[in-house]
Amino acid sequence: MVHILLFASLAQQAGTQKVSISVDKSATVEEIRTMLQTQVGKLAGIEGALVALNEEYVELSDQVKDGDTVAFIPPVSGG
Amino acid sequence: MVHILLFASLAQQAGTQKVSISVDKSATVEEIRTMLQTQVGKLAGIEGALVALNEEYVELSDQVKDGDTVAFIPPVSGG
Amino acid sequence: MKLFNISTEPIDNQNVIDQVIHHNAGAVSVFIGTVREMTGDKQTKLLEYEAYVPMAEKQLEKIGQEIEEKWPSAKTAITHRIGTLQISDVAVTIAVSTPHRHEAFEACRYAIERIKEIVPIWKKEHYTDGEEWIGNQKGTQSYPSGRPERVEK
Amino acid sequence: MKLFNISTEPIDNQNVIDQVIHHNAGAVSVFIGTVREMTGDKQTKLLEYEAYVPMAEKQLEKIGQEIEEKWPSAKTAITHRIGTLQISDVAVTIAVSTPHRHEAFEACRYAIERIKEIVPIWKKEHYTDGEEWIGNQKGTQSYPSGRPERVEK
Repeated sequence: MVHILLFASLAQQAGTQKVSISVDKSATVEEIRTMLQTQVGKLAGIEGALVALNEEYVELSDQVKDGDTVAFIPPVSGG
Repeated sequence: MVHILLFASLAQQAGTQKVSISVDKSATVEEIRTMLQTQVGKLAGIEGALVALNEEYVELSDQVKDGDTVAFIPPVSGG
Repeated sequence: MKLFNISTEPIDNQNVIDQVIHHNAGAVSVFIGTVREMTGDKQTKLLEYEAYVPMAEKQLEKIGQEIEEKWPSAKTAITHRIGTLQISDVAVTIAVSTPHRHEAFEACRYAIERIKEIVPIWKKEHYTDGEEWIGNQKGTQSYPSGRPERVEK
Repeated sequence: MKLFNISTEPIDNQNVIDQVIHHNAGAVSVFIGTVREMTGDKQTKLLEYEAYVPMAEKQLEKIGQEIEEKWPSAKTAITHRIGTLQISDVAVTIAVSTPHRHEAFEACRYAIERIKEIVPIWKKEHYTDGEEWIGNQKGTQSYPSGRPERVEK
């Protein structure tokens, strides 16, 4: 399983903060993003979100493997 | 009487923070400065001090009258 | 107490300050972000902050490291509150100490700018006439390259 | 408590901060000056601060007015301690609130610079190898024109 975390407007649209997806083989971050939206529906703004893999920012082309946590980070607004 | 206030190194040299001087007629700040040193001795650095008359910065040429407070303000070092 | 902290409790500014005071600090610059009522003609009733807590604390720590690289004698502590905040509540407190004042101001300013760039915390404004998740206070609408400027892996 | 205060008591930073927090403040910049042990190769044992108290409070108030003229929505509070201070004791706390952060930093920085120019407070350093009244931290040895730059009657 790959654990997906959603925040702010993305979590609001999905109706949840956590989604699990089973991946047979390794997938890219970008593929996970597509699979996520197949499962929970189209998420407006997710293309503008950064992606963190196990709490570190990564690129869309990075590989995700079983047990990983993928977080979609919409533009931040702390402070 | 004119009340004179000294601070920091000036007070240390004079051995006092307060000096009173009787002035017969009106005098300038500069004249007060000279009279002060006649009374307590030469004060190194007093030429570099600002002067406040009744708690406001003034010029050496400003007039001092009976009852006024003249403070000699060496370069400040607060903060 | 942690130097870099995401907290659901009200922030005690002095606790944050105490963590950076030491015998060779001569200056402490503190930044406190509070909940403001009016933004333009919008009136805020309350705010909600949400964070990706473990990653947010890591990113705050990263900001502390960046500051130490730029200003080697600086010491930094940051606490950001999450949850529901009322008008005038403290959302974030940053304290940076240095031997001299110029570095303290610069480093503290750097910290708040970096928080708004790389720390996964989000603010939802509850206005008197609606609510909205606020994104990207640095002014760009999204990160076209897939990552914000200066974010590093 | 007074907004502009010379005090013989230890400074409570939060008291100074509380005086500038209000519903339309979004940012508070705080500057805390503490007693540093080492200056170059000189080791400080303790400091003594002396002030011309009534005038110093008036001058602090003047700095607050200057800030309001330059940053109209700013609110300022300043407390400076006098007497004998030990290493790490707080000598001065400045808090400035504004709606947005850039103005808060600028105004707070302005305040500390002005304190070092126009407020009649003097510091005597007690080093491990002697003592000395410190004058004019702004770097000029005296005021040749009879008044410091930008001091106004």
